[in-house]
Amino acid sequence: MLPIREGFILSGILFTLGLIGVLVRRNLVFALMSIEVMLNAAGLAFVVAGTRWRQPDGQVVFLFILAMAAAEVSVGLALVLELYHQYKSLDTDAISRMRG
Amino acid sequence: MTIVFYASSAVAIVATVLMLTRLHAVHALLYLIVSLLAIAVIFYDLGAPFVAALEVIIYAGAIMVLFVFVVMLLNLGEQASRAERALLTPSMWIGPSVLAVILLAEFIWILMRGSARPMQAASIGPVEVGVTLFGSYLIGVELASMLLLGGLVGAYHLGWRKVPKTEVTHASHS
Amino acid sequence: MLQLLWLVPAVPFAGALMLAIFGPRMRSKVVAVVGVGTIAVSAVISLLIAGAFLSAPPAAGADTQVLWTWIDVGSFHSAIAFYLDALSLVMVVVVTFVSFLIHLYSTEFMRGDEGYSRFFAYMNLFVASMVTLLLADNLLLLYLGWEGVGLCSYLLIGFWYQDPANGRAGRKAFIVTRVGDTAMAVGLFLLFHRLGTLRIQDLMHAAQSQWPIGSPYAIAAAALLLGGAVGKSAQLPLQTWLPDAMAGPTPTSALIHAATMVTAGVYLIARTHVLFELAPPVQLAVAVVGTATLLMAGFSALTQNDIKRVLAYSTISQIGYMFLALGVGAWGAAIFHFMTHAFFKALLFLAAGIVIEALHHEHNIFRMGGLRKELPVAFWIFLIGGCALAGLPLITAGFYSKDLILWSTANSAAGGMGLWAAGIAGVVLTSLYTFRLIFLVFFGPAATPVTRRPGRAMVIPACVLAFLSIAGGFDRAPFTAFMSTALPGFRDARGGVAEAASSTAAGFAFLAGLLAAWYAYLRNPALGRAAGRNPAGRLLHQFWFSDWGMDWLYDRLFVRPVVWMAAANKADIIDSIYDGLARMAALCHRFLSLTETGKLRWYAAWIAGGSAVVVAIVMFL
Amino acid sequence: MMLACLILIPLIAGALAWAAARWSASAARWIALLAMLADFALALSLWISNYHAGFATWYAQGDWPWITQFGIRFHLAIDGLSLLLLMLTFFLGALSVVVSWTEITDEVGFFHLNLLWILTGIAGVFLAVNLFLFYFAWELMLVPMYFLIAIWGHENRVYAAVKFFIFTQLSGLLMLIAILALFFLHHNATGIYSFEYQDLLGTAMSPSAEMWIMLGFFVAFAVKLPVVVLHTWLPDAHTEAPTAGSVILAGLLLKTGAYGMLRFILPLFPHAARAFAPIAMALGVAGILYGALLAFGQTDLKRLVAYTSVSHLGFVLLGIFVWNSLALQGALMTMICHGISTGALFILVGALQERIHTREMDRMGGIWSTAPRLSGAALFFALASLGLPGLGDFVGEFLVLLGAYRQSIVLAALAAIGVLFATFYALRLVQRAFHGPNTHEWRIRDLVPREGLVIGLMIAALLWLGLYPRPVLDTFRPTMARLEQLAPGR
Repeated sequence: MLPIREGFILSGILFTLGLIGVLVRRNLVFALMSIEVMLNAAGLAFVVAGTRWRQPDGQVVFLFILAMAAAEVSVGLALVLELYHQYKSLDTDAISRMRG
Repeated sequence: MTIVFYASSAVAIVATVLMLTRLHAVHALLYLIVSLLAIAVIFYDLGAPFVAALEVIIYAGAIMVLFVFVVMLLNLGEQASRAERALLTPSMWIGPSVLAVILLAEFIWILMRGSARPMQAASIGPVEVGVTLFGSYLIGVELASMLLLGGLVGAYHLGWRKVPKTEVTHASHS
Repeated sequence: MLQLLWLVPAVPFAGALMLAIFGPRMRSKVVAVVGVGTIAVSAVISLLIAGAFLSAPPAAGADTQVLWTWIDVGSFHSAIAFYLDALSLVMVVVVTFVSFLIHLYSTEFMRGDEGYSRFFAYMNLFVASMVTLLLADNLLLLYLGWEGVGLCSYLLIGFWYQDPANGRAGRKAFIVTRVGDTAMAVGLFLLFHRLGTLRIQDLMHAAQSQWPIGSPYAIAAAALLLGGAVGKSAQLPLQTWLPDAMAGPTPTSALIHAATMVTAGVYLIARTHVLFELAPPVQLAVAVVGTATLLMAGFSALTQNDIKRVLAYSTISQIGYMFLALGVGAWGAAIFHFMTHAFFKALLFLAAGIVIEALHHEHNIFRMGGLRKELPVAFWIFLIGGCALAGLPLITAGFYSKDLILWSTANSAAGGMGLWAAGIAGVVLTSLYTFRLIFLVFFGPAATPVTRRPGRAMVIPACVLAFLSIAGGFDRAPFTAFMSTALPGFRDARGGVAEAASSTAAGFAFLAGLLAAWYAYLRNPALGRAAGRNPAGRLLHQFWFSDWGMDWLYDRLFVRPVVWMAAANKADIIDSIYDGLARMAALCHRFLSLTETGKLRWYAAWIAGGSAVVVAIVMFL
Repeated sequence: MMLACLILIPLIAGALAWAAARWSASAARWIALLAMLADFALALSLWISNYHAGFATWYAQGDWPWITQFGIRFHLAIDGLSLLLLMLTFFLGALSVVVSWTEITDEVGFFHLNLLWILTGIAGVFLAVNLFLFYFAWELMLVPMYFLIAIWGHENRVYAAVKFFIFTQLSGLLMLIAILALFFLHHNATGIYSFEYQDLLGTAMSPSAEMWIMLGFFVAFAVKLPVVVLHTWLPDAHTEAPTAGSVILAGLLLKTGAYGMLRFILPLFPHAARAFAPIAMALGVAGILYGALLAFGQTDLKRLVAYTSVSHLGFVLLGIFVWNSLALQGALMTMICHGISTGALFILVGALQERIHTREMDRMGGIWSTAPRLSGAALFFALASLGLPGLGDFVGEFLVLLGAYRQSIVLAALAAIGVLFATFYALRLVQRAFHGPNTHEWRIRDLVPREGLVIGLMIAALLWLGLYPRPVLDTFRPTMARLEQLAPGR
C-alpha cells in the first residue's frame, strides 16, 4: 500500500521549508541549498505522481530536474565565488546594486 | 512499508528544518545530505529504485561535494556564523513563514479534496525509465544535455576569469 | 428677350469676380466703370425683359429658364433655374434699378477709400445674390441667394475692418439672420420630406392639393419659413441686428439694409403665400409680428440720436407694415409698399450720406442743425424722402402704398380694427420721428461746419429717387392688376366711403405727428429736455433707446453662455479623461518600478505571494 | 495593372526621392511632385474613360496571389467611391508637396519618403478589397505619419505624434481582431480560408457576434474619423504637424475612416449597423456641436481649424448612418469638400505661420491690410467651412441634413444648429486673425505665385463642386444606391 497523498504532502512540506529558507536566509550559499531542497521536493512530487499513474514519466522528469539542478548549482556556486571575491560578503541585501 | 515511509518522511523534514536553522554552512550541508538520503529511501519505497540510486549518487554525492568545495574555498569562519546569527531574528522569520504556511495549507487543502486511495506497490525499474527517456523524451534529453553544457561553460567562464586575478592579489598581499 | 434672363445675375457676378481677382491692380476709374457698368447692364436687361414681359406675357403669366441641373440625388432634384413672373419681375426691376443708382452714388461716396475695388466687388456680388434670390425657381437656389446676400451684408457692414466694432456689427448681422435661416432650412427639409420637391411652383400646387387649411404640416412649414423671414427682414424677435448694421458705408445701408435685402423676408412670404394661406394661425402671427414690430421700432426711432440708426428703425418699422399687409393677405399691397419704400428709403439714406459726408462723418443729429441753407439739395431730397416715409397725403408714393395697407387691413377678415388702429398709431409715430429728424438736422442753429459738398454722381441718383418717391405711387391700378397675375390672393377692393375714411384718418395721423414734432423740436425744444430729466422719462428713453432691452436680453441669454462655455472648455474636457489615463499609467509605472529593489528575497517573496494568490483563485473558482 | 501602378508609383518615387536628396533637395521635391501628378493623371484618365459607361461595379481590378493558403491576395479594385477619393488623395498629395517646397528644409529626402509612403498607404486603403491587404495598408499609413509629425512638427511634436500613434494603433488592433474573427467565422461557415471582401460579404453569424465584430471595425474607423470622445488625438496631431502633414491628416487620413465605414461596416454588418445607427447618429450630431463649440473657444489658429474637422466629420458620420441615398451622397460630398476646404485652411495657416512664426490669434489681427490675397482666400475657405451655399461644403451638408430629416427630425434640427455654430467659429477666425486693427504692425509678404496657384486651384475646385457637383454625385451614385439597398428594414 503506497501512501500517495502523504507523499504529495511531504513534497509540499519540503517545498515550503525550502521556500522559507530562500526567504529568510540572506546568505547566498544557504539560499542555494534551499533551492536545492525545493527542486528536490518538486522532483519527489513527480515521482509520487509517476507511481500513482504507474508511468515512468515521473521519473524521467525527475531526471531532468536533476540535470537542471546540477547545471544550476555549478553556475550558481561559480557566481557565489565570484561575488565573494568582489564584495567579501554573501549577504544578498548587502550586495544588491539595483535601485528601484 | 508505510512505517518506513513515515519514518523517512520525519527524518527528511527534521533534517531540513535543522539545515535551515544552522549558522555554519558545513553543518547545514550535512543536514541537507541527511534529508536527501531520507528522500532516496522514500523513492525506493515508492517503487522507484533507479531514481533512488540517482538521488544518492548525484544529489547527495556529486552536487553536495560541489557545495563542500565551495564552502571550503569561501572559508567562512566564526565571524560568518556570528553575522548569520544576527540576521536570524524572529522578525525575519515570521513573515516568510506565514506566507509559506499559507501556501502549504493551500496545497494540502487541494490534495485533501481529491480521493487519493492508497495503492499497491508496482515497481518501475530502470529499463522502463530508460526506454521512455530515450523514446518519447529524446528531445528533452538533448535539451538537458545542452543545459548541462551551458552550465559547464558558464561555470568555467566564471571561474577562469577570476583565477589569475586572485593569484595576483594573493601575491601582492603576501 | 426672356432668354437673357440669366444675364441679370450673371453679369454682376462676373463683375464681382473680375473685381475680386484683378481689382487691386485696377485704377479706380476702371473699378468704377466695371462696378457700375455691370449693374447698369443688368438693370437695362431687366428693363428690357420687363418690356418684353409686359408686351407679350408668357403663357400662364410666368416663364422658367433652366440653366443646368444642380443637385440630382435619389429623389432630390434641384436645378439652377430662374422663374419669372410678375412678382419677381417687379422685384428684380426695382432691385437692379435702385442698385444701379446707389452704385453710381458710391463711385463718389467711396472715392479715395483704400478698399475701393473690394467695395464694388462686394456690392456686385450682393446684386448677383439678390437677383438670384428673387429669380430662384426652387427654394434651394433661393436659399443660395438668401445666404449670399447675408454674406455680402456681413462683408459690407464690416467693410472698414480696422475697427473691431464694425466687425462685431457684421458678425451680429450674419449670425442673427442665420438663426432665422436655420429655421428656414429645417422648413425646407420638412417641405421636401412631405411634398417631395423644392420647386416653388410645384410645392405650392402640391401643398394646395395635399394639405387642408390648418394642416399641422402647413403650419409648421409656414412657421419655419417665417423664422427665416423675420431674421432677414429684421422683425421681432430678430430685429436687433439691423440698427448695428449701420456701421457699414452709407450706400450699403441704403442698398442692402433699407431698399433690398431686408425685404427678402417679405418676398419669401409673398412667394410662398399659398403655404401661409393654408396656415391661418401663422398668417395671423405674421400680421401681429408686423404690427408689434412697427410700433416698437417706431418708439425706438424716437429716441435715437444717430441719423442712420433713426433711419434703420424706420426701416424696421416700414417692413413691419409690409408684414402686416402680408398677414392680412394683401400680398400686392406689401409688394407695392416694398417698391415705394425702396425708393424713398434709399433716397433718405443717400441724403443722409450726403449730410454725413458734408459734416466730416458726424452721425449725431444733436450736433447737426441749420443745414437747410448750407445743403439745400440735401434738404429738399431729404424732405421729399421724409414726407414719403411719413406719408404726406395725396402727394407722396409712401402715402398711397401705406394707405393701401391700412385699408386692406381694415377690410380683411384676419385683420380688423385693432390692427388698423395700431397701423394708424404707427403713422403718427413715423411722422413724429421723421420730422424730429428733419427739424433737428436741417432747422435750428448750425452746429458743425460743412466741409464737403456733394458732387454730381451723388446728387443725380438722389434726384431720380426723389422723383420716384413722389411719382411712384400715383396710379396703383395697373400695378395691382399686374400683381394679381402672380398673387391671385390679392384683391384690390375699392371701398368708396370706408376707404376714404381710412385715408383721411391716415392723413390726420400724419398731421398729428408733424405738429407734435414741430412743437417739441422747433417751437418749444425745452419740452423734450424736460421729459429727458424726468426719471420716468429717462428710464423710458433708455428703454427705447436700447431697443426695448432686447440686445441686453439676448446677450445674457445666448451670447454669454455660449462664449463662456467655449472659453471654459477650451482645453477639451474629454481630453482630460485620456490625460487621466495616461497619468494613471505613469503612476502605475512609478509604483511598479518601486518594487524593483534588487533585493533577491523580496522577489522570491513576491513570487511566493503571487503563487499563493493564484492557487487561491484556482481553488475557489 | 493600372491600379498597381497607382500604388507603386508613390512607393518607388518615395525611395527615389530619398536617394535623390543626397545630391539635391529640389530633385527630391520634383520627383515627389511628378509622381503625384502622374498618379493624378492616371486616376483622372480612369475617371474620364469610364465616365460615360457609368460606375456600376468594380470596373477595374488587379489580383495577384500573396499567401494563398490563407486566402490573402494582393487584390485591388476600384469603383466610383474609391476613384474619387483616390483623385482627392493625389490632388491633395501634389498640393502638399508644393506647399512644403520652402517650409521643409531639413532631411528633405526622408520627408518626401514619408509623405509619399503615407499616400501609398492611403491609396492602398482606398483600393484594397482583401481585408488583410486593407489592414496592411491601414497600418502603413501610420508609421510615416508618426515620423512626419515627430520630426518636422512644431513645439510639442513628440507628444502629439505619440498620442496619434497610440490612438490609431490601438484602434487598429481592435480592427485586426475583428477581421480575424470575421475570417474564422467565415471559415467555420464555409470551410474556406479567405480574406477576400467579396467572399466575406454575407458571412453567416449570430447577431451578437455581428455586433461585436462591427464594433471592432467601428472603433478603428471612429478614431480616424474622428468621432467625438475618440477625437482628442486630432487637435494635437493637426496642430503640431507640418503643413503638409496637416493637409494630409485632415484631407485624407480622416476620410479613410469614413471610407472604411462605407466600404466595410455597412455592407458586412448591415443588421448590426442598423441597430447601432441611432447611437452613431447621436454621436455624429454631438460631434458637430461639440467640435464647433470647441473650435469657437480656441485661440490657436491651427487648433481652431482642427476642431472644425471634428465638427464637419460629424456630418459625415451622421450621413453614413442615416443610410439613405441622400445622406450617403451628402456624406461623400462633405468628405471631398472638407478635404479641400480644410486642407486649404491649413495651407493658409501654414503660410501665415511661416511668415509671422506664431499661430496664436492674439498675436495676429489686421493681416488683411498687409496680405489681402492671403486674407481673402482665408475668408473664402472660412465661408466654405460655415456652409455657404454655392460652395461645395454646403451641398454635402445640405444633403446630409435632408436625408437625416427622414430618420429623425430632432437630430436634423440639432445638426442644422451645428451649421449655425459653424458661423461662430468661422467668423471669429476671420475677425481675430485677418480683420481688426493691425496692432502688431505686421508687414508680411502676400501669397507668392506658387501658393497662389495652389489656393487658386482649391478655390476653383470648391466653386465647381458647389455649383456643378453632378459629375461627382453621378460617380458616387451606383455605389451609394447599392449601399442603400443593403439597408435592412427599408
